[in-house]
Amino acid sequence: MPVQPWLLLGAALFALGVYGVLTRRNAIGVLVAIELMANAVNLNLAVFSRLHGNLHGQAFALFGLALTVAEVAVGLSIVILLHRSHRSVRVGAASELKG
Amino acid sequence: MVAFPPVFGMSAAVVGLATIVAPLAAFLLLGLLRPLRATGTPAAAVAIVAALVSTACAFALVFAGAPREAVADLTVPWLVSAGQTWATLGVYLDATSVPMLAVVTLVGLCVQVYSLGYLHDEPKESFGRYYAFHSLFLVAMLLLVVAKDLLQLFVGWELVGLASYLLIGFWWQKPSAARAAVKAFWLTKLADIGLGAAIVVLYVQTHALDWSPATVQALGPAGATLVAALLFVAVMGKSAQFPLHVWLPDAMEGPTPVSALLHAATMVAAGVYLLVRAWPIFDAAPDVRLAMAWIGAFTGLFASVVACAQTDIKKVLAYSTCAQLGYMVAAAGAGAIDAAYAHLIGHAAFKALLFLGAGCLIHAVHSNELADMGGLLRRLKFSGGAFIVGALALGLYPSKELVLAGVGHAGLQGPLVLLLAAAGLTAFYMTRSVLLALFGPASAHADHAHEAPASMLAPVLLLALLSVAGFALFDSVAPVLVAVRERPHSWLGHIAHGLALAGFAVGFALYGPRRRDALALPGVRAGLAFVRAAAVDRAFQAAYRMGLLAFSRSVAWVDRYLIDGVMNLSAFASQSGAERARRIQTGKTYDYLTAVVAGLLLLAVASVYAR
Amino acid sequence: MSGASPFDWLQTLQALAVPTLLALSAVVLLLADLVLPADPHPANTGPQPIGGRRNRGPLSFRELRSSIAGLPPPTTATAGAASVSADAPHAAVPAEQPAPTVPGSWRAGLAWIAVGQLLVTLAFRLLAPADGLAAGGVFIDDAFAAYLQVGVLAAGLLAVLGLRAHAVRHFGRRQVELYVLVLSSLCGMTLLAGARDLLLLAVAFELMGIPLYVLASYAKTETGLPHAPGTLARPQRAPAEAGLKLYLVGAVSAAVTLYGLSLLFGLTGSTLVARLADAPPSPLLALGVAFVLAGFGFKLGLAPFHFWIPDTYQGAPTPVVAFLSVAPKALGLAALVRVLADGLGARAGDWLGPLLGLAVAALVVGNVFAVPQQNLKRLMGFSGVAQMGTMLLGVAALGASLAGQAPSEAAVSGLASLLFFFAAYLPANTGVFLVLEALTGPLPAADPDTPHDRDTLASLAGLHRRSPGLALAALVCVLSLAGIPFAVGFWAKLWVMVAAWQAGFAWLVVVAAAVSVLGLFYYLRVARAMYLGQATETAPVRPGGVLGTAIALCALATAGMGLWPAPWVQWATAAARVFLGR
Amino acid sequence: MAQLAFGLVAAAMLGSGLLAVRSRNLVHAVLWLAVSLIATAAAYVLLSAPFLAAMQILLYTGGVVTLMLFGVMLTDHRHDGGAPGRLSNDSAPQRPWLGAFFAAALFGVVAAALYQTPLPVPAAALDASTARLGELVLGDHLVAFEAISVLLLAALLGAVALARKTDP
Repeated sequence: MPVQPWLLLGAALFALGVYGVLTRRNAIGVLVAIELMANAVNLNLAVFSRLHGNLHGQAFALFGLALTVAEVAVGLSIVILLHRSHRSVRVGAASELKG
Repeated sequence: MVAFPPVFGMSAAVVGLATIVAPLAAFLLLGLLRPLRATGTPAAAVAIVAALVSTACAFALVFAGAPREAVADLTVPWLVSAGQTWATLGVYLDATSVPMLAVVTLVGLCVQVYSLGYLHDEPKESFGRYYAFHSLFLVAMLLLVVAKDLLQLFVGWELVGLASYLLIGFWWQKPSAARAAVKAFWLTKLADIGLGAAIVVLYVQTHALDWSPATVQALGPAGATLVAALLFVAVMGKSAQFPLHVWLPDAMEGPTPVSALLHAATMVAAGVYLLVRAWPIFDAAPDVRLAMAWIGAFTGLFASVVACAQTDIKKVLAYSTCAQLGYMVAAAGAGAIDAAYAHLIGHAAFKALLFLGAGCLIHAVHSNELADMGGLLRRLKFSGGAFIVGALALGLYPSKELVLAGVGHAGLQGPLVLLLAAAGLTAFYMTRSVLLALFGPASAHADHAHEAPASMLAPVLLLALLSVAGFALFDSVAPVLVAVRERPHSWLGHIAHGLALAGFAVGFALYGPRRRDALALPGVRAGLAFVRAAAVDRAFQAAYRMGLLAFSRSVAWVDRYLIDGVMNLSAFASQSGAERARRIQTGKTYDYLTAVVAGLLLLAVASVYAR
Repeated sequence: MSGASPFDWLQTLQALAVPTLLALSAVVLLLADLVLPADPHPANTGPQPIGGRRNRGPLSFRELRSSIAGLPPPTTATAGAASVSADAPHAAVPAEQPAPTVPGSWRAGLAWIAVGQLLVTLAFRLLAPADGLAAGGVFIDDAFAAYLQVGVLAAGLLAVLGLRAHAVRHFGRRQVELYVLVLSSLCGMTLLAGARDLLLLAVAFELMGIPLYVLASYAKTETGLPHAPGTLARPQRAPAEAGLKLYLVGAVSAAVTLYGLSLLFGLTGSTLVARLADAPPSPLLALGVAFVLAGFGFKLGLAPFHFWIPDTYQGAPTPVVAFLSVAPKALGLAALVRVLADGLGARAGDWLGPLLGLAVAALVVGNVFAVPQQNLKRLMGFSGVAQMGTMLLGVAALGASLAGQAPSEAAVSGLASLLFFFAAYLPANTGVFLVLEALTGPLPAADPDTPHDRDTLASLAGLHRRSPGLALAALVCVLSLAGIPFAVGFWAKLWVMVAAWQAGFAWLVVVAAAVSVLGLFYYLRVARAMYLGQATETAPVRPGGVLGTAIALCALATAGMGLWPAPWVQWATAAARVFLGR
Repeated sequence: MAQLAFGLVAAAMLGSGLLAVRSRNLVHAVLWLAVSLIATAAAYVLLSAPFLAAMQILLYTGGVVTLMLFGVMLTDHRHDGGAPGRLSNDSAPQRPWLGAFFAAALFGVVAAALYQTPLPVPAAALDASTARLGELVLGDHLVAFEAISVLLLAALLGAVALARKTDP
């Protein structure tokens, strides 16, 4: 099976993530969308690994997984901090710094 | 290359370095040690001793008896790129830089000593600050003078601008002084863009930043014209050439010794010095030189006309400085660079004398206005006498003949006529100033006037002696300093003298104390009275009005739209354009994310489809 | 194993010595915090940890929940009592009193350990030869990497020195994390300096970025404010907002970057940057480059990816911003250059256009938006955007040369001018923020419900009367940033512009010079505020020895490099030559 | 067969992904994300990356999704308009057309570039034994592996430092 459909699937997943990032107003909701984007990247890498017949892509995807986990952990702690300081997890609640 | 003979048993370059290091040390001491700065007079003593060392070294170099071709080079690579040195830092002494060193240090020393008396009422702290700025100015000016290439010259040039900004604005509590300082800063800054651009063009074209014939060769005629034009823009700003001269009269808001230092002898001369220094570049750009001749000559006449109608003694001198700088620029434009340099050096001495003398008068009556003076000679014999010496020198100084001869020799009839007219006017307005300030009925202020302290009179005396000596020994001294072999005894000299004498006479006739006696003969009296009543006064008033109305339009335009425009651009920009634009920064993170995605989309489309 | 050279442990370790040292330093610092005895004065320094125990021990879920969420703990008697007792000392502190410090606490000494570690690493970096290749060529330790490593180590040193007083004052028990995070971010940066492998590039990029997310949101607690019984004191709002913005934009950009890297990988099947040169030109390649450019655009703060910058700068702790605003940007640009020049040099014609667009956008947006700013941190943020735009001129020169549109010498001078620009930018930018920290850092925390805006130009007014030294240091830095002739910033700008001019981008130089006039205006506004503004306060400002040293270092470095740029110029040129193999 | 499997997996990934970004209930959104991630794990199996699939389930579904659920629970949404103790509806998508436009445009550009770029059809088999993957990770990518351990340490430390009650 050619790789184009797989890559298109990855692109669609990435686009879904972009949609979520732009439309979600809850910080955790945005995190969910970012996860989708990261997932699309990993899918791409696995596909390319298959394409080239080497495992570098899979290794890359493994690292991508770990990166995402670390990122989410920090992201959630920031969301919790936001919740404590702003009594809210809405992204728009934190908009005092502007101009 | 001929080596410079040793001075004081040391290499000449080391002595040249000492001229800079001494004021630099003084500046650092005063700048960094606040307790020392706050002591006032001891702080001044530090600066003056440094200036004295500097002056001694400079004069030792002048009298070292070096042949004209001698060069002392103590430079180290400064900016190095691609294994090639394109700028150096250090001391470069030759027949061009050494006389200027002497002029700068001597005038600096005189002004510093003079300021001891002039500013003795200042608070101690600001007195110390004043001397720190003075030392900085000296460092900057000397750095400029001994530069081997354009970049170090630019360093000095900018530092000079900074120091002058600080000195003009010394009385920064005074709004007019603060404004004048800002104006001078902006205007010269604007002109400095020319110098910066010239450096860039020069580097891009030749990978070098000096003015050696090889560089000029590499530059080619078109490049030389461009670089020379850009450099000349900077010269116009620094040396107050029309229409960029507007900062100079305003800058008289600073303390009078500052005016003497900056606007008479040294800083404004930096522009002309650049002409002399980078002469090979200008020499290769005849078009630019033609423009220089016209602009210089026009400035000479224009500023002289305006000077005739000033009521403020410092403004008379300021416009007169403009005019004399015009002479120098015109001489350079005509190719008579030696005449320009000779006039630069001579003018430095007697204009400093005039300013310091005027400072004594101002000190005595606490006013700049000619109307508040009058009859001061009776009380201020010494200062008044010095002022008269300076005025005579300004009217008759021999280097002016060199300039006129140079311009005439180049066949520039138009500029020559303008400059000749300016020569007559110079004698006239100096006579006017002298008569109004020193003779005639004593004003109310003049009754309480008393002679300035010795610290002020000593430098005045020194400069007066130098002016007289320079006058008397011109033919033997000038060739030592600059490459002028002999004074041309041409008909031009006689015409210039004749015009100057006419100027003196007219001035004397119009403003003289005993004009009634002198004009006893009925015919002459009636004629002159008619001339005075109907023509001359009116003529000058008309000329002045023309100067102020016709030219002031352009001047005012430059002032209002260029200077104030730059200053007000800020307010405008912050209130309208940028203020509205900043609403984009909403503070909402999702808007920022939208921008990121939009940017990504734009980049992606551009990359894929616009390849 | 695809690496051409056999795996050599010793060689790898040697090449990776600097990042390894930094990682070890981080671990040692953590261990020191664990091993050293408890605070001598914990009782009077703030609230007791919940349940009266030290914070580091394992917590029950209930405690975790109450601790994390700031909610009243479940209504068991002990936990409730603990919570109330935890709040009691807060209420006792009068509102205007600065947050209590911990005198004699060994935690204040943690900074010195970090400083020592950084100095050792820096000394090592300066003394050790830079010519190693790690593990199949994924990392190269060459003059280029060494130059950047020295720069970021210096930045880290300044950051730690700048952070110390702030941390002691505001972050009592949470100090060690700060330094560990700075060290791990530095570890990522030093890796990034020599990474020649897309995978390592991605990991190092995140290793650099993730600690910064945390550092930017490091909020101090609003002590001394009345709050409802049963609730814990709130953290400051501004850092949370700053961190959130940085994080969300950063995480999205990281995903974008990774997507681009995945495409680049997919076209060659190798993670080595150098192998990118084998990829035939294709739309997918161009797309991958666009994604990578966009992702790096976030890190560099290029328009329109820059929106987080002013907000984050304003809200984050000032010493953190001092660090955040230079080193990551420099290394981000270095990594970008690595990908673009090392990997895609032959395809420079493709990425040059988008890059020029980014440069113009950054120059215009940064300069125009900086003009109306009243908050100094925001002003510095926008001006930083403009500075990055200027730096892109160097990359453009490099690209034009690689694409064959400009002489090969333009590549060297473009890259070298870029490296020199970093060196010039680093101390000046850091210095301004540290001066601001000295000025506003010791002030008590503001009301958490109002956005606090102390870092305005007005707060700088009359600084030269309150502290001439600080004002002079700030003046030196600001003049350099403005590019006043003979400050080092001027040389840097001049060189970058000359390089771009030589590469044939005269129009770009003209644009850059034109908008730089605005830069002159807003930077001089800072100087005017300090020297001509009327001070609303007259109390002298004393930054304290450590912060003062950091500020002095910044000012001296800026002034010194301005007076004597030649050694740095030569160093940067040498590094650029090594990078380009010429 | 492969096409059918691909179709199923793709449908599952995209469908659950869409629900994850559209769902009004945040807990549902996180759970739909989990479904999408598990579907991706299935995709990895199809792409002969079994180890990756296992890690996907362990790390993503086990780690990330759990973390997110913790996050939802630890942040109460009373102040965001929801009733006390209940999750708010504030996670409903806003400005959906803007998001849809950008998502569609981005997808369009990527898809267009994809179709203009010739890519070979992959060989039939890929030996993706865990041993070889481990060799690669601990060989060629050892440096990144070590770096990521520092990264995880820093992230953990940072997360705790932020989420922990801030004290002076």
